[in-house]
Amino acid sequence: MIYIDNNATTRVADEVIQEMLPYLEQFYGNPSSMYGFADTVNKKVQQARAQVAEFINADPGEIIFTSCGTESDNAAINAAINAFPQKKHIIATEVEHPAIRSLCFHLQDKKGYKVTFVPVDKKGRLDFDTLYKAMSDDTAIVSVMWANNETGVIFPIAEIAEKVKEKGIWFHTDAVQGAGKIPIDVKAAGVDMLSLSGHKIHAPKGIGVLYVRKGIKFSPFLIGGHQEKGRRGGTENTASIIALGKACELAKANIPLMNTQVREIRDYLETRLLDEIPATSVNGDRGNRLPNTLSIGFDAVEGESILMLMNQAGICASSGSACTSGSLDPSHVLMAMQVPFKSAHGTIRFSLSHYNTKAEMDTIVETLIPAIDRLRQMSPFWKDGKVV
Amino acid sequence: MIYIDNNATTRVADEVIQEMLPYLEQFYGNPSSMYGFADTVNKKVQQARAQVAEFINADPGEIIFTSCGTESDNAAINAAINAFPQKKHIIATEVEHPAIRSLCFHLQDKKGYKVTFVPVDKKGRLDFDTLYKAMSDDTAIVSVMWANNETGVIFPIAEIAEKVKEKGIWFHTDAVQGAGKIPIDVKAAGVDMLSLSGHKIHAPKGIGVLYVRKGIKFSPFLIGGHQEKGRRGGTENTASIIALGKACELAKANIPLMNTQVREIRDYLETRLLDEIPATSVNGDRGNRLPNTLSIGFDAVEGESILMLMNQAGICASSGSACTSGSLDPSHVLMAMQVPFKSAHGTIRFSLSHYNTKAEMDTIVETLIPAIDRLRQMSPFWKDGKVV
Amino acid sequence: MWNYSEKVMEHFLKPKNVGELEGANAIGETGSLNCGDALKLYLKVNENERIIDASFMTFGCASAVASSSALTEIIKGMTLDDAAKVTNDDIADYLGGLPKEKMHCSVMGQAALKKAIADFRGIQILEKPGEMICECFDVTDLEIIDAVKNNG
Ligand SMILES: Cc1ncc(COP(=O)(O)O)c(C=O)c1O
Ligand SMILES: Cc1ncc(COP(=O)(O)O)c(C=O)c1O
Ligand code: FES
Ligand code: FES
Repeated sequence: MIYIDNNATTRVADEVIQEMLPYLEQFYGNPSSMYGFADTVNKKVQQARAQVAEFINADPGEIIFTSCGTESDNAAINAAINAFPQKKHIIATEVEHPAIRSLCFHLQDKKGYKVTFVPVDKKGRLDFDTLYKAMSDDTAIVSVMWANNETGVIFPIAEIAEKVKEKGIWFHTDAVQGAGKIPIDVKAAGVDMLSLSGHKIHAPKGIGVLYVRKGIKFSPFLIGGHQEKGRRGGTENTASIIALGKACELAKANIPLMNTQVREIRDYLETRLLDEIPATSVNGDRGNRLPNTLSIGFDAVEGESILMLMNQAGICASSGSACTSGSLDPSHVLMAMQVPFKSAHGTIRFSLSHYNTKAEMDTIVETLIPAIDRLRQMSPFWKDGKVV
Repeated sequence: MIYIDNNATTRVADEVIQEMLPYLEQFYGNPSSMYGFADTVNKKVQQARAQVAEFINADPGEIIFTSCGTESDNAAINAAINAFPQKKHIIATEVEHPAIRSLCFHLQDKKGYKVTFVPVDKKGRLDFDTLYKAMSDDTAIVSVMWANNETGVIFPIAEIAEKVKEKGIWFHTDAVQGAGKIPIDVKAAGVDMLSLSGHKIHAPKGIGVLYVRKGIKFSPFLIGGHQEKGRRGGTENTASIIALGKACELAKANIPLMNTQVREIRDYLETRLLDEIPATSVNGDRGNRLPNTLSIGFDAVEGESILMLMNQAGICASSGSACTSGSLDPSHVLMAMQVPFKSAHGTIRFSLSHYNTKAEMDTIVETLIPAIDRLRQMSPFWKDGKVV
Repeated sequence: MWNYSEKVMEHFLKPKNVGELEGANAIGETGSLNCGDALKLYLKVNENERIIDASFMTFGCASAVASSSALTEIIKGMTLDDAAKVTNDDIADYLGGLPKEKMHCSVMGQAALKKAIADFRGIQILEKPGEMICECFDVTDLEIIDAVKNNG
C-alpha cells in the first residue's frame, strides 16, 4: 500500500505507540488523584506538555489539551465571543477548514454575528486589503489558518498577526496543517491562540492542542471539572497526551527532513505528473506551499474515478479535504480560488510524510498515466488530446 | 497495589486494548476516505456503534461519539439551548457532576439563564416536588444524572423522564456512572439524550457517547466537518471508538457480576469498616445505590491524611469526586446532603470494579483501623473514643 | 497527588511531639472542624520566657500535620521573642518546601503560635475561634485570583 494522504491523517509513529502504551495498559490512573500511582502519570503528562510547548516555542502553561483540531478551533472562537460579548463581528478566510468556517456560518445564521470571509486569488493567496479593511471596533477575533489543508498554501501569519494586534484585536491561527511541516513559533509569529491536531503529526486521532498566550482572558469551551487549570473540563486523555508529546518531539526533529527529502520527492512527483500527463495543472501558489502537499487537477476527468483506479493499485490519496469527500461539489477551497471546473472536478491531493519514498512516486505516476488516459478516453469532454 | 477508585477512572481491559491496537498501528486511515484501506476502519467503527447501541438499547443511528462525558453533557445542554432559543430556564440537580453543574452556573452568570438546582435530602435522594413544580413553558431541558458519582445513589430516571416528557420538555440524563453497573435502557427509560464516558467502563480516556433519540432536533456542539452525520465535527477517534465498542460489550456481560460478586465485596468492606471503626457513617441511600460504590465518613479526621496513609499501603481511593480533590471544601454533593462537617471532611469514596477481590477488602480494613486511630490520636476533635 | 518533599512525608508519617502536653502554660488554637483544618498548640514556657517543650494536636491534611510537627521542633528551646518571629515560610523551609497550594497549611502553624504566645502573656486576641476559615479561604481565594491572572 502507498499511503499519500497525510493531510487527512497520518500513521501513528511506532515510537509514539511505544510511548503511550504503558499509560493505557498499566498506568491508567487519573493524573490529579491523590496517590502515588497517579503521580507517574502526572509527571509524564507534564513532560508531554513541555514537549508540545517546545515544539511551538510556547510556555507549558500556555498549552491546553483538547480532543482534536476542531475542538481547538471552536474553543478559540468561543473564547473571543465570551471575552467580548458586545462585539459581533468575526474575520476568517474563505479557505478555512470547516472547523472554523462552519462555525462562522452557524454564528452568522443563528447568533447574530457578521462574518467577513476574506477571499483568495487564483493561486490561493489572501486578499490582505479586504482583511485589513474589515477590522473594526466590533471585531472580536481574526482567524487565519497557517497553511491550507488542500493546496498547502502558506499564509504570512506573523505579518497578519502584527496588523491585527495593532488594532487590539485577538488573533487566532489554525496551524493544524502547518505544524510538523514548517517551523511554528508562536512567539515570533505573535499569535494569541493557535490550534494543533495530533493525528496530523503521527500521534493518534482524538487529541489536539489549543495554545493560549499568557495574558489572554480565556474561558473554557468544555465546561466541567478543574482539569487543564480550569480551561478544559473532562478527564485528561493521558495516553494520547503522552503520545502527542512524543509526536511533537519527533515532528520538531523531522522538520528539516520535510523541507529537503520530502519536498524533493513531492517535487519529483509533481514534475513527472505535469510532464507526462497532458492538461494537468497544480492548484495553489507553488512558490509558497507546504513541502509535502500537491494539489493537482487532471482536466476532463472526475476525482472519485481517479481515486478508485488508484485504490485498485493500492494508492491512498484524496480528492479534496477529507471532510468534504463524499460531497459532489468541488471543495470550497478550489471554488474560492476559482479553479476552473474542468480541473477542479479532477483534482487529487497528494500529501506526503517522511515515510514516503521516491519509488512510491514512480508507482503513482505509472498508475496514473494509464488511469487518466482510460478515463479521458471515456470522457465526453476530452477529444484528440485536449479538453473540448 | 489495590485500585479502588473506579468511579474516577478504570483500568483499560486487556481485551479492549487488543481490540484497538490494530487501529492505532496498522489501520490508521480516516474512516470516511475513499479507499479500501479506510473501509476496514469504517466497518469496525460501525460495529462499535452497534455495540454501544446494544449496550443501552438504542439504534446505532442514535449514537454520537464524543471525546468524553463532559463533552456529551455540554453537547446535550447546548442542543436544547439551540433548539429552543427563546426558553431561558434549565432544571438540573444540586448533585450533578461539574460537567452539568458548572455549565449551568456559566449559563446563569453569563448567558441570562435561570437554573433550578433541585436539592436532595440527607440521604442524597431527590426532592421531586421541587423538580416537578419548577417545570414551565420556559424550561428548555431537564437534566438529572442516572447515578451519583460520589455516593452511588441512583435516581428513578424512567419515572422522572415520564413526568418531564408529559410537559413536552426535553430530558437528558448523565449515565456516566450508572453505565456498566446497573442496566441502562434508553427506550424503557424514555430519555431524549444520555451521556456515557468510556474510561469509566474499562475503555481508554478521551472517548464518550451522546445518545440522541431519533426525532430530537439536534444541533452539533463541535462544529466542523460532516463526521457523525454532521452531529459532531472532528476526525473520528477510530481506535478509541473501537475500544469503546468492545468495552460496552464487556460491560453488558459484566452487569450481573457487578450486582452479585462486586456488590457482596462492597458490602463486606462496608460492614467491616462500620463494625470495626467507631464513629463511622455511610453517606447516601444504602438501599438504592450503585453496587460498587461506598462513600464513608470517619469522624474527626481529614480525608487527605487518610488517603496518604492508604497510599503508603498501596491503596488508591479518593476523598470525593476526582474533579474536586485538591480543593478544601467538602464536595458539593456532601454539602448538598448536609453531611455534618465532622464526617464530611473525613469522607473516603471506595469504588470497586470486577477486578477487586475480597482479600483486598481485608487489607483495606486492616490498613484503615490503625490509620484512623493514629489520625484521631492527633486530632483535637477526638477524645476518649469520641468526637468532642 | 501533591508533590510533597521527603521531609513533609517524614513529619506526616512520624510526627514529633503529638498529643496534649502535661503542664502546658500556653495554648494556641486555630481553625475549626467546619473548615477542614485545625491546630491546637501546647507550649511549656519557663520563667525566662523560653519554650522548654511543645506539642500539638492537628486535624488536617498531610502538610498540616507535617507543618505542626515541624513548628514544634523549630520553636523548642527558643525564647518567646524569637518564636514570635517564626513565619510560615520558616516552617515550609524546614520541611524542604510545600506545594504552593498547600502553603496555607503552614500559615495555620504561625497563627496558632501567635495565639499561644498571646495566651502566655495574657493578651486577648480579638479573633473568634474559626477565624481560620477566613484565612484558609483567603489563601484559596488568592490562589484562584492568581490562577485567573495566569490564565488571562
Ligand atoms: C457523573 C459524571 N458525569 C460526567 C463525568 C465526566 O466524564 P469525563 O471525565 O469523561 O469528561 C464524570 C466523571 O468524571 C462523572 O462521574
Ligand atoms: C486545517 C485544518 N484544521 C482543522 C482540522 C480538524 O482537525 P481534527 O480532525 O483533528 O478535528 C483539519 C483536519 O481535518 C485541518 O486540516
Ligand atoms: S454521477 Fe456519481 S456522484 Fe454524480
Ligand atoms: S490544612 Fe492542608 S489543606 Fe488545609
